[in-house]
Amino acid sequence: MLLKSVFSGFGGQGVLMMGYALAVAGMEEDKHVTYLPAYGAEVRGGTANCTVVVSDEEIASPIASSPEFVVAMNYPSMAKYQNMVKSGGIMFLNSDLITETLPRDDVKVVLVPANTLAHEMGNDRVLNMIMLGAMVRVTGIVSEESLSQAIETVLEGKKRSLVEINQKALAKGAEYIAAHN
Amino acid sequence: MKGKIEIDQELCKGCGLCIQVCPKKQIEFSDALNKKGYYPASFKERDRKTTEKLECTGCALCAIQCPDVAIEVYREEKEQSTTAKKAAPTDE
Amino acid sequence: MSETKEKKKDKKLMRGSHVLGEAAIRAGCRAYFGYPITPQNELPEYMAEQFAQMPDAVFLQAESELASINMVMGASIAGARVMTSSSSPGISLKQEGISYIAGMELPAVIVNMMRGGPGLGNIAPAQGDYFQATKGGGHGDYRLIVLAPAYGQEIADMTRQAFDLADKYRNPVMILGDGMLGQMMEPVVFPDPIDPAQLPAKPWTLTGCKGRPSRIIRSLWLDVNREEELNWRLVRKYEAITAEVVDQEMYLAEDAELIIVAYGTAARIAKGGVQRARAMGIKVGLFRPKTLWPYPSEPLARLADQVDEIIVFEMSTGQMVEDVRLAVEGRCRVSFYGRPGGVVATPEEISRVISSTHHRAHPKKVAGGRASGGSRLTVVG
Amino acid sequence: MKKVFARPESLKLTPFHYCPGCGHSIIHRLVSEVIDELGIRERTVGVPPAGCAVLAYNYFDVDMAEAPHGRAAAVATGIKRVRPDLVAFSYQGDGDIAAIGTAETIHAANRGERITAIFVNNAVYGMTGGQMAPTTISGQVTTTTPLGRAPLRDGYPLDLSEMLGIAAGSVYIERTSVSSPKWINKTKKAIRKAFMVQLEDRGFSLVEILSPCPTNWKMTPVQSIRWVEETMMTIFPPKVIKDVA
Repeated sequence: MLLKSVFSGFGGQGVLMMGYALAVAGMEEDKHVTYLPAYGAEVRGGTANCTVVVSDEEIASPIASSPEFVVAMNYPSMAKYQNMVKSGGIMFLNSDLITETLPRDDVKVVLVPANTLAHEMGNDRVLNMIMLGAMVRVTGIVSEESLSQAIETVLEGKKRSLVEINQKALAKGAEYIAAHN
Repeated sequence: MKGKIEIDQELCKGCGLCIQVCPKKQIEFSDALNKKGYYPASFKERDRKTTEKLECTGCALCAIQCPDVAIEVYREEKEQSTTAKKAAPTDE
Repeated sequence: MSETKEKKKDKKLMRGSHVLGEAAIRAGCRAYFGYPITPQNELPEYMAEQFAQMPDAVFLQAESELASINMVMGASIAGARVMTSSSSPGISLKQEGISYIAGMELPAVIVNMMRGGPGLGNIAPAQGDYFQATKGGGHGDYRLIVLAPAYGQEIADMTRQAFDLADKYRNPVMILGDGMLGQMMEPVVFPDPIDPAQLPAKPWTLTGCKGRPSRIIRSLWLDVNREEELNWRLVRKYEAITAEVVDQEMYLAEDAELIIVAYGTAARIAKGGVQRARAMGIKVGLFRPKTLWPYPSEPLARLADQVDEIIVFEMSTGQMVEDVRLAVEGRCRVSFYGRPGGVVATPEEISRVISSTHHRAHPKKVAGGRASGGSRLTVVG
Repeated sequence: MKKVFARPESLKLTPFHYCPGCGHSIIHRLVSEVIDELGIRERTVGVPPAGCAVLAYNYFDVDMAEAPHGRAAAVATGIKRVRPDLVAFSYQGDGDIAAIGTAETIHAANRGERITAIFVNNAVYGMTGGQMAPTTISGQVTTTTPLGRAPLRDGYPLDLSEMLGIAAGSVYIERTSVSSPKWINKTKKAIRKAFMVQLEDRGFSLVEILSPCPTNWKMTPVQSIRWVEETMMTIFPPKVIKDVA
């Protein structure tokens, strides 16, 4: 098994954290992982994206020119990656910000209203973990237990107080999938 | 005689600065070339013409100015020991 | 069970530049001098943060790359395990000092996270500094030991190796990477830390002449015979390094009819391309030099006897390809595929290059695609 | 009779390669005497420049490390930072410290590096054969200013010591001369003080020393020391430029 995922959105949506958490979870399961953030001026401003590869074997290229999974948190991200997703792959769209339909029928689409769900939880910032929880529930790249545990590593140190709300957000995303798909 | 100097004839490059600064005019260029080809400075204890004995005070101005550290200075001991550091009377 | 858990704890997901910094500290590096330049700033930032907790360690942000490499020189003269890092334009500025460090036979570790160029270029991953790194780079007749990691774990291992080699041979060692290796996170297990106090004494350092004659560390030899002697002595040292240090990875090479040669980031992309081409039934393997100087010419020459053609893939317009040709000495065809300027090729692209090359060599066996446009594919007989 | 003036211990018995009347070797002796008197010979590391004093390591009997042209302050910084117990001094000419090495010098001073710079100002590039230096005075003829330095074309002589005095990290900066026994004794005191500033861990110290270059000035040694006093000192007046108590 070698699965490549791209996470994309605009700065502040926590896109890099999504990828990082997935990579940590993969590592905790003793899988081979690479986490490759896009690097450049755009990291500090507009769009942000990262690529995560999780594999049972050594990973050759950390680059995904045709990823199995793409998570798009806004429309420009969907537009950027919609033609790259592997045929038979899945695109996860933040349906609060994306109303457009995907012009492909060989790719499965999973809609998650991440902003709305985060708002319901009383913390607008956890939309990323809601989306990640949904994505992992659908794909099973890692176990939800590992993912939840990974949050403790990701938020080590100063951000410890945020562990619980982020773990709850993961669960909320997973529950949303269970209820709607 | 209160003092004397010794000029290393091979270290000296004959720049003449010691001759310039000696208050007693007791240093002159040698007539003989050294191995490097310079006419080194030499210490004269007597005036050439009058053969009168000259009085080096061991003031060390020549050695202080010498760019080649070619001069050693000796002085008669009077009171306590003097060090090279205190050798120069013009020192402020 | 508890053992595996302990092991898991040792494994860390870290970005390459932090891996390099941590590995340097564990290698006993206690002095870092640098000047900011993207894409390697995470390394000096890591050193600054860690050294802030270590009273015996020195981090100094210098006023320029020129100053920082000369501070490295001073620290090495005084006996420290010392490192500096920069990216392409900054490394150019350091070349003066690097030449002196090589001439004075001082150990030092220099990291170059290459970017697209020439000139200011861009901060994307590229490999345009191969010549500069492996052919001397600065003035005079010298070589750096050049290590080219491609994996996070290798960054950790090679950084340790870099400090050991630098001390062993009293020679500067360059770690050649790029922004992708620096930014990418992979799980890493670090070697145990070395206590710098336990490192073997260096009997040549300048530490004050207490109880011994005073020493001079210099590179100036106005006597031409002594300078020639020094140059030949360096050559003998370089020959010893060549015999002992050369290293490479061979992947699916045993039965290969075609070999792709690539290093660093390019090698990982090439490996992905090899895997795809293998799935198409093409007997292709990867040869990845881990040391760029000394270059693994002999093992490559042996492979050349076995294969029909060698493809060299670089993120440049063709630099290492010259060393490949020198190593191969006409035993087989050598072709080149390059993506310079910070363009990162994809494994798909490389598999297309492999299959079209294979098609040319074996027109009846497999029908292949074509190399993508825009890049240069040259063939040398 | 007692020997009252002899070669200091920190100065090897190697004949100097400098020209007759050159100020460098006087300054070598003064630095060596100070090192002896402070008892720091066995923990001193010197960093000479490129230029006439590039071979200074053949004369000082202390550990000596070469530096590329202009970079002595950076090399000395590296040494001192990793071995603060050592005494690090740079020995630099005007071209080395005030042209190619200006950045390294100003920033070492501004960081308050605990190093001591001996800055030999002879208003000319000596070893390369008498070209214009950053401290060449206006009107002075050199091989690259055959009609004399013209400030509007060639720039003005640079007051590096004054610039360094502005830097917050510099503690002690003095300009002296070796043009007479009186000035030589003053210079030695200044060098001693500059080393003391380092030993007291206070910051950057520098002594600028006006020094004759009879060969490139095309003068006799006696004329050259007069030129220092009558001409150079009007442009570069000897004084304590900075002395932080």
